Amino acid sequence: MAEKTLLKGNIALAQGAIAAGCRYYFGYPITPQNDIPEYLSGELPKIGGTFIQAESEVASINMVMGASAAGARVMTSSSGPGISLMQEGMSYMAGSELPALVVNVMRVGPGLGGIAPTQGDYFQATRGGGHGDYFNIVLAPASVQEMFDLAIKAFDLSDKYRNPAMILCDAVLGQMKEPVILEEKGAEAPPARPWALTGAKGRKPQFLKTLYLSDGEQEAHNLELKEKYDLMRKEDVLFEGKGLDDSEIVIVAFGTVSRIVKTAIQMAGDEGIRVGLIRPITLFPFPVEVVRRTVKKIPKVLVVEMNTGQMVEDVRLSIEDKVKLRFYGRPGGGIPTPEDVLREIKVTLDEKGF
Amino acid sequence: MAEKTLLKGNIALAQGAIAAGCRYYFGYPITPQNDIPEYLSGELPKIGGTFIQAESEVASINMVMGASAAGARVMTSSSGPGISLMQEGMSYMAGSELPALVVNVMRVGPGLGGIAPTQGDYFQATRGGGHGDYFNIVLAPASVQEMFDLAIKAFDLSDKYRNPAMILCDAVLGQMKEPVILEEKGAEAPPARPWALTGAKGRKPQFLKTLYLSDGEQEAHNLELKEKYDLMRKEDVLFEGKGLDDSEIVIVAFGTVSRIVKTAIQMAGDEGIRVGLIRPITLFPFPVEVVRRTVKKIPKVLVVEMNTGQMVEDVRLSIEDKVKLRFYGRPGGGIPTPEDVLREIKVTLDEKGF
Amino acid sequence: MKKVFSRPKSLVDCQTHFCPGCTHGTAHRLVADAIDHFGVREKTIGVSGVGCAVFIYDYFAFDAIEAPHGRAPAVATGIKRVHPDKIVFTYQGDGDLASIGTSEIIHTANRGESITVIFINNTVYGMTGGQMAPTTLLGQKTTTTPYGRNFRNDGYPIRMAEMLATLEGVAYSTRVSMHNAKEVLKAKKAVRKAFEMQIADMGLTFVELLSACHTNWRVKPLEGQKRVEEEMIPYFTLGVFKERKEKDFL
Amino acid sequence: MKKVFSRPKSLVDCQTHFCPGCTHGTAHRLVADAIDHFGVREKTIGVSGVGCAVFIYDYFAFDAIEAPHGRAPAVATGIKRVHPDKIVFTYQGDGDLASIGTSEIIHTANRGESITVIFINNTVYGMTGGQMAPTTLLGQKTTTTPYGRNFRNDGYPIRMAEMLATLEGVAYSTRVSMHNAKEVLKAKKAVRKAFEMQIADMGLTFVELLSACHTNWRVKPLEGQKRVEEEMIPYFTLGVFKERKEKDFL
Amino acid sequence: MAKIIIDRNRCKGCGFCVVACPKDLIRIDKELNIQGYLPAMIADNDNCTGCALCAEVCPDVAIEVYK
Amino acid sequence: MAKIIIDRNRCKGCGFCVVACPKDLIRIDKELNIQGYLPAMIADNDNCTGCALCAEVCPDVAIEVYK
Amino acid sequence: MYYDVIMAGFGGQGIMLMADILALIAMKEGKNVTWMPSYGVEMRGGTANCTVVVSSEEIGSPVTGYPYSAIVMNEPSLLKYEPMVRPKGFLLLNTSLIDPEKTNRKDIDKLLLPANEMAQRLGNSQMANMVAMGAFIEKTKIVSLDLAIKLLPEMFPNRPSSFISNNSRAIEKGAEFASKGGDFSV
Amino acid sequence: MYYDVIMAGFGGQGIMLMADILALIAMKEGKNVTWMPSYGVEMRGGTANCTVVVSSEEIGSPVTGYPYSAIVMNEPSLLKYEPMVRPKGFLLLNTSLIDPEKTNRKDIDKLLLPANEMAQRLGNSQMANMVAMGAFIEKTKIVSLDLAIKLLPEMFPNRPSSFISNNSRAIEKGAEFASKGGDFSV
Ligand SMILES: Cc1ncc(C[n+]2csc(CCOP(=O)(O)OP(=O)(O)O)c2C)c(N)n1
Ligand SMILES: Cc1ncc(C[n+]2csc(CCOP(=O)(O)OP(=O)(O)O)c2C)c(N)n1
Ligand code: SF4
Ligand code: SF4
Ligand code: SF4
Ligand code: SF4
Ligand code: SF4
Ligand code: SF4
Ligand SMILES: [Mg+2]
Ligand SMILES: [Mg+2]
Repeated sequence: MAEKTLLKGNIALAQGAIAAGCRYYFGYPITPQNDIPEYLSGELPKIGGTFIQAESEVASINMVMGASAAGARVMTSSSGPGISLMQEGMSYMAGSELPALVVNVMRVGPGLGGIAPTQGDYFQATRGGGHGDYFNIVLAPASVQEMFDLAIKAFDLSDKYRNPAMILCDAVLGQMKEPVILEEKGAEAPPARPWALTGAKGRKPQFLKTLYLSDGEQEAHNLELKEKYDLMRKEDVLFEGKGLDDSEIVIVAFGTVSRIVKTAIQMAGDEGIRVGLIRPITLFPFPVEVVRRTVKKIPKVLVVEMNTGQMVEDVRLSIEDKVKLRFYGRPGGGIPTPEDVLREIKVTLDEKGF
Repeated sequence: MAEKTLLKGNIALAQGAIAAGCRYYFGYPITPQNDIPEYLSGELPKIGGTFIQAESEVASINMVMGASAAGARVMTSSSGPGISLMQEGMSYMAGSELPALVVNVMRVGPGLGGIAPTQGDYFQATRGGGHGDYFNIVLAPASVQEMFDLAIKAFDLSDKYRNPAMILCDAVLGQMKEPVILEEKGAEAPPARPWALTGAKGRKPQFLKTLYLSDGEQEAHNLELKEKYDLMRKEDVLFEGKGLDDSEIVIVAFGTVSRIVKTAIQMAGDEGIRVGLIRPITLFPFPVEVVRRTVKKIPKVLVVEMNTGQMVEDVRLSIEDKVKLRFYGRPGGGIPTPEDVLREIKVTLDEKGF
Repeated sequence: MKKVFSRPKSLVDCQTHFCPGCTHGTAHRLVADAIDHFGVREKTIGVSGVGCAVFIYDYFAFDAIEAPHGRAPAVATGIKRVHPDKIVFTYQGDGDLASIGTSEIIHTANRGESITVIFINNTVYGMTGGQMAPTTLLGQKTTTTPYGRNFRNDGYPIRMAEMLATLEGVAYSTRVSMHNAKEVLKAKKAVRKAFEMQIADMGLTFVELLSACHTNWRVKPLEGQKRVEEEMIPYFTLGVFKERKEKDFL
Repeated sequence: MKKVFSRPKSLVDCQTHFCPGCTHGTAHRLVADAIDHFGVREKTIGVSGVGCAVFIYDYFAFDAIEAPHGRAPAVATGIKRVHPDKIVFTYQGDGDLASIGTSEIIHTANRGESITVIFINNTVYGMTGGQMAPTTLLGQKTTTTPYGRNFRNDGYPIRMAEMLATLEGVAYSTRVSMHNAKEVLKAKKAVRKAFEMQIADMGLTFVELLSACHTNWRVKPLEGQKRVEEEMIPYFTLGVFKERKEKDFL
Repeated sequence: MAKIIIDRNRCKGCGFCVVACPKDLIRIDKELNIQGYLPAMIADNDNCTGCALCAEVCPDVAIEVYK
Repeated sequence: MAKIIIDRNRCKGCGFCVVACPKDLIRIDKELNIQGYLPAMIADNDNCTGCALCAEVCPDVAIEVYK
Repeated sequence: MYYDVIMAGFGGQGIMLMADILALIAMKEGKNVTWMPSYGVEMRGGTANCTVVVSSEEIGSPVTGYPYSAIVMNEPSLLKYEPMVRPKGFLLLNTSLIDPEKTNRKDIDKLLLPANEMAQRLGNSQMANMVAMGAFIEKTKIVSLDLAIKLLPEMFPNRPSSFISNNSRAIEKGAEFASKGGDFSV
Repeated sequence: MYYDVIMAGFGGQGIMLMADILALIAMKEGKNVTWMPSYGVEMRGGTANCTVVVSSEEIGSPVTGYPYSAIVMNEPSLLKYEPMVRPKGFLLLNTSLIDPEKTNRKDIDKLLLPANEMAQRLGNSQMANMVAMGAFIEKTKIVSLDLAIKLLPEMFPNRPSSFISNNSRAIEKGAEFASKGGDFSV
C-alpha cells in the first residue's frame, strides 16, 4: 500500500491541484477555505507558478478566465458570497468554453451566513447560478482522499469538455484531516489547447468571445453547448453505490452527509434493516440512470441533505415510477446525526404506501 | 372601458413601479432594458423620488438593499450579466428579509450573449442564483399590460413576504408596444415596515443582518424562511389556464412563448385539435397544483421554452402520474414560430405511448 | 467627585469579541463619542462592512445594518437617499474598503454622498486569519505573503486617504492613529469633525484610523502599538489631506 | 511613388461597424500602428472591454479575447502572468473602465502589471445608447441625465489618468485627444510609448484618448470634434501625468 | 510629387480629412457610396504634398498616401 | 482630587493604560480575571490627576475617571 | 381579422413614427395591436425596422417571420424583407430610393411609391413616411384613413398647425396615389 | 473498533498538536482516523477544540455530539464537553486549571491529571498537552504508546534532540500517572 499522509481536506485539494499540473491560482480570502490560498501562496512560487491574491472574487474569476484563455491549468476557490460574485464570470467561461477549477467550500447562506457545514449551494452549482443556458461540471468529494483525487479529476473533465468544473464541498471536508495517498497517477497530461491565445505566430489570429450577433449563430452555439452537456451525462457520471440489489430502502446523499448516512446504515444493519446508498460523486452530470434503475427494485427512497431540499429535485427528476420518496434536511449549519438518519429510515419504511 | 395608452413594455413596467409607490431606482445600463432607467431618470425627480445610475450592478443591488432597509419601496432592473452580478446582494436581501423589485429583461447567455429574446435565466431566477437556501418571488408577464400590472403585484408580494421579487421577461416584452390600461387600483398601500432602519427614536435600536453564529440560530432562521416559501406556495400562486377540461393535450409555457403558443393553439383548433394551456404567471411559487390536477385528465403535456429546457423541470416535478411529457425549446435567441409549436403538438399526439 | 470619563451612551455596555488590545474597540468608542457629542444617537444608522467589526449592531446603541463585504458605501447611499436627514456612516476594514470595495468607496465619494466613512487600516485581513490586505506593507509577512509582500507580485500598499482626497465629492479626508493616548485624542477630534461635516451636509467625510491586529501580526499588544508607530506611520503619513470649507463645491 | 501611409498590417482590412466619424476607428489604427512599429503582432494578445469596441477580435490581426464588462484588466492580468513575454493590452471605454471596472483597473495598476491600457473617454455609454458615463461633463444631457449631469445627484466627471498616476505601479499615464490631425499625431506617439514601456517591462502603461460619440451626443461628426476641443479638453487636461524612468521602482 | 487614394466605399463621409488637409484639396462628393454615405474625394491631387494629415485623421483608414 | 475605576472583568490586560499613565499609577495584576486575562489595576489612586489618558487609550472602555 | 406589416428603412426615415401612428389608430379603433421594433446593437448599423400586428383577437407573437405585408423604404430593407412576405401578400416599396427592377417576387401585390419625391413636392422629403403610410392604409384598409388624419393633432400636441396640415396632406397624397394606382401630381 | 475523543482548551495549550499526534499514530497503525478542528470565527474567542475519531472501519461523521471521551484542559471546556460524553465514557481533566469539584457526571470514568504542574516539574508547562496525551493513551489504549514516543523525531524533524527527549518524558510521565492512577513524582 502506498504511503499515507495525514492532511487537511483543503490542503489535500491544493496538493491535488498541483499534482494535476495547475500552476496558477487567483483568489480572495474567505473562511472556511483559506488554507487553500495560504498553502498555495507558499508552494506555487517554488514550482514556477503564480499565486495572486485578487482584489475581489469578481477579479479572481476574471483572472482565471484570462489564464485559462492563455492556455494554463488554473483555479480559484471561495465560498458562498464569493461564489455568487463569480457567477457572471462563470457564465462567460462556460460561454467561451474555457476550462478551470472553481472550488466552493460552502458556507451557510443566504447572506453572510455562518461557516458551519452546509449543502445550501447545490442549486447554484448544478443549475448555473449565472445567466443563460449552461452547466458547470460539479464534483462532490466525501473524504480528504477525494479532495485530492477529485481535484485532479475535475481538471481532467474541465479540459475534456472545455467547461468550468466545480468542487462542491463544505467546512467538514475542508477542515478535517484524514490519511491520504498522494498518488499522481490520476493526473492526465493536460490536453493540447490549440484554441488558446498564445500570440498569432505561425497561425491565424484567433479569439475567444461570447457575443454572437448574426442570425442563428448564438442558437447554434447554445445547441453545441447542450450537446456537450448531453455527452457529459452519457460519459462522465460518477457515483458510489452500496447495497443496491437487496436493500429495503435506498438513501441518496452526497458529500459530508453521505458519511453520516453510512454510519446510520451500519446502525440500521445492526438492527437488521438493509439500507442501500447512492452517493452521487458528480452532481452534474447527475447519476440519473442508477437512481432510475435502483428504484425499480427498491421503491423506497430517502434523500438526506444539509439544506431545505435541493438535490432531492434531481432525484425526483430521475425517477419515472411511483416510488415513496422522502426528504430529510437540516439547513443552516445543522448537521444531521446518524441517529436522525436512522429515525428517518424507519419513518420512511413505516409510512403507509401511496 | 378605461382609456388605453400605447406603451412600450419597459415603460409600462416603469409606470407600474411608480403607480406602486416606488420612488427609488438604482441601476446600471444594459440592453434591452435601458428604457426603464431612462424613463425613470426623467420621472422620479419630478415626483420627489431619486434616480441614481450606480457604478455597477453590484453597487445597484446594494443601494437597493440600503433603501429597502431604510423602509422605501425600491427597485432595480438589468439583464443577464448584470443580474448575475447581483446574486450576492440578492442572497443577502433574502437572508435579511428585505423587499424590493428586481427586473430581469433577459438577454441571451451564457456570457455576454446577444439581446435577442430568451428564457435562459429561468433557473437562475427560480432556483436562487445566489448562495444558500432561499428563493425569489418570480413573476412572468406576457403582455405590456402585465408589465404594468405585475410590477405592482411584485411590490405587493415582495412586501407581504419581506423577500425580493423579480419580474422575469425578455426583449419582446420590454421593447414591444401594446395598448395598456393604467389603473392604479392594484397598488395596495405599502404595508408598515416596523423593522425598517429609521433611527432609534422612541424605540430600541434595531438592526438587519444575516450572520448568525450561536448554535442553531441560523438553522432556525433558515427554517423560518422555508416556512415563508411554503406559505407563498399555498397563497400566492398565479397562472392562466385555458381549455384544461376538454383538451387532448396541454401546453405549459410562460411569457413571450405563451403568446406564440396561443396562436399555435388557435391554428390547432382550426384543424380540430383541442389544445389546453397552462401559463404560469408566478414562476416561483410554481403552479404545481394546476399542473398536477390537469395531467390527471390530460396526460399529454408539451412544454415550450426559449431555452434548452428549464421550466420543464418544474413541470416534471409537479407531476406524480405517468404522463407523456415532451419538451420543445429554442435557445440562444431563436423564437419558436406558431408553426413550430403546431408541429410539436402533432408529434406529441402521434407519439406512441410510453 | 464627578465622572469625567465614562462610556458613551451610544456604546452598548457589553464585552466585545475583539482580541486584547485590538483598537477596533477604541475606534468604536470614538464613533460613539462623536454620536453622543452631537446628540444624534436617535438619528444615526450605522453600516458595517464584513471583517472583525461586522458586529457593530451588537455594540452600538443605534440602528445598524450589515452590508455585504465591501459594499457598505453603496448600502449607505441607499439609506441616506431615503433619509437625507439621518446620520449615516460606514465602518470598514482595509480588506473591505480598499480591496473588494474599491469601486463602491470611490464612486460613493465621487458622488459626494453625505456620509461618514470610518476606515480601519490594520494592514491585514483580521477576521479571516491574517491574509494580505491592500495596505499590507512591503516585505510584511502574512498568511498569503509567506515570503513577505513583494510589489512585483502583490503590488503596493494603497494609501486610501490620499487617493480619496483627489475626488471632488470628498469633503474631508484624514489619517489618524490610535497607538497612544495623544494620537487617540487627535483621532477623537477627527471623528467628531467628520460627523460634524456630515451634519452640515458637506459631502463625504473619511477618517482612516491606523490600527493594530496583534493577533495576526503575531505580536503582543504593546509591540503592536510600537509597530504602528515605527513601521506604519512612516508609510501612512498622518494628517489632513482634504478639508472643504464650503458646502456647494464647484 | 512609394506608399507613405497605409493601413497597418495589424488592422484587418474590413469595414468597421462604428458610426461615421467615430474615433474608436482612429484609436484602433493607433494601436495597430504601434504593434506594427514594434513588430510584435505575433506576440500580441488584445483584451476588449464591452462597449462599442467589443469587436476588436474582428478588427485586429492578432489574438484577442472579449472580457466581461469592466473586467478586461483582470483578464489581461491572467493572460500576462501566463505569458510574461507577450504583449498584452486592454481596450476599454469610460463606462467599462471608470465605472463598473473601477476596482479592476485600480488594482491592476497598483500591482504594476506590465500591460497597456487604451482608454477611450467619450463621456457617454456609446454602445447602450448614450447613458451617463463617469466622465460625463457637468450639465451634459444624456439619456439618464435628461436634465444635465448634476453633481449633487450624479457626482463628478472622473479624471482617470490623474488618479491612476498616483499609484506606484503605474509606469506611464497620459491623456491625449484625437479631434484633429495634430492631436492624432501626438496620440500616436503616446500609444507607441505605452507599448514601448510595456516591452521594457516597466509597469502598467495607460493612455486616455478623448473621443467623440457623435451619435449619442446627437451632433454631426465635425461638431463633435469641436466639442472635444472646446468642452472636454478644458476639464480633461491633456498631458503626461506620470512617466517612470526606471524599471524596478521602489 | 505626391498623391492620395481615398477608398470611396470604405469612407463614411465624416469630413475630417476635408478639414485636415492644409492645402484644402479634399471635398465631399455628391453621390452616395454603397454604404449610403456621401464620401470624401480628392479634388486636386496635383497639389498634394503627401503630408498624410488627411490619412492620420481618418477614422476609417480609408486614405492611402503616396510620395 | 481624582480617581479611576478599572472594570477588572471587562479588562483584557493589553497594558495600554499602564504605558499611558503619565504618573505611572497603573500596573498589571497577578490574578486572572473571569475572562482568563491578567487585568490592569490602579496601584496608586491618590496621585491620580484625572487626566483620563488611561481611559482614552483603553480599547475595552474599561476605565472610568472621576474628578 | 388579423394583419401584420414590417416597416423598414434607414434610421432617420421615420419608420418608428410611422409604425407608432399605425398602432395608435388601430388602438383607437378598439383593435388589438402590437408594435415591435428592432433594438439594441442591431440599431448601430443605421437600419430601423418595426413590426405592427393588428387583430380583432388576442395577439400571439408580435414578431413574425412571414408577414402579410412589408413597407420597405430603402434597398437593404427590400433585400431583407421582400422574401419574407407571404404569398399573395403586399409589398410597398419606395421607388425614390429603390430600383423597382430589384424586386423578385411575382406572387405578391406591389405598390411602387416614389415617396421621397412626393414628399419633396409637398415641401419636405422628411414626410416620405407619411406618404407611405397614407398609401399603405388606403391599400390595405386595415385602419381608417380618416382617423389617421384626425389623430395627428393629438399625436403632435406641440407642433404648429402647419406641421399638422402638411402631414395630413402627405397622408392624403399617399392614399390618392394608392387608389389611383400610379400617376401623381400635387 | 471505534473510538472518538474531543480535546479542548485555550488556544496556545497545544490542543491541535495533541490531536495531530494522536491521529498520526492511529494512521501509522493502519487505522482509519479523522481529525476535525473548530475553525474560523469561532477561534477568535480564544478557545480551541478538536475531535479525533479512530476506527478500524470507514469513518462516517468526523464530528460527534456524543463522544466516547473528552480531554478538557481548561474550565470553559469542562463546562461545554463534560455533558456530551457518553455514559460509561471517559473524561480526562486537567486539574491544574480546573477545579475537580466542578465536574458533575457520575456515570463516566474520570482521570484527574495535574498536567501543567507535571509539565512544569519536567521543565516546561507548555508540555502539559504531552502529559495529557500520554495519560490518555495509557488509559484508553486506542493507539500504541510506544509508537507515540517513537514517532516524535519524525514529527518534529527540526527540533533539537533535547526537545524530543523532554516530550518523550512528558508522554511517559502522563502514562505513568494514568497507570498508577493518582500520585506523581518526576
Ligand atoms: C464576498 C466576500 N468575500 C470574502 C469574505 C470573507 N471575509 C470576511 S471579512 C474579510 C476581510 C476582513 O478584513 P478587513 O476588512 O481588513 O477587516 P479586519 O478584520 O481586518 O478588521 C473577508 C475577506 C466575505 N465575507 N464576503
Ligand atoms: C455586467 C454588464 N453590465 C452592463 C452591460 C451593458 N453594457 C454594454 S457596453 C456598456 C457601456 C459602454 O460604454 P463605454 O464603456 O463607455 O464604451 P463606449 O461604447 O462608449 O465606447 C454597458 C453598460 C454589460 N454588457 N455587462
Ligand atoms: S483579529 Fe486583529 S482585527 Fe480582529 S479582533 Fe483580533 S486584533 Fe482585532
Ligand atoms: S455610438 Fe458613439 S462610440 Fe459607438 S460607434 Fe457610434 S459614435 Fe462611436
Ligand atoms: S496628404 Fe496632405 S496635402 Fe495631400 S490630401 Fe492629404 S492632407 Fe492634403
Ligand atoms: S476622414 Fe476618412 S471617413 Fe472621413 S470623410 Fe475623410 S476619407 Fe471619409
Ligand atoms: S487618569 Fe491620568 S493620572 Fe489617573 S490613572 Fe489615568 S492616566 Fe494616570
Ligand atoms: S487599557 Fe483597558 S483593557 Fe488594556 S489593560 Fe488597561 S484597562 Fe485593561
Ligand atoms: Mg484589516
Ligand atoms: Mg464611452
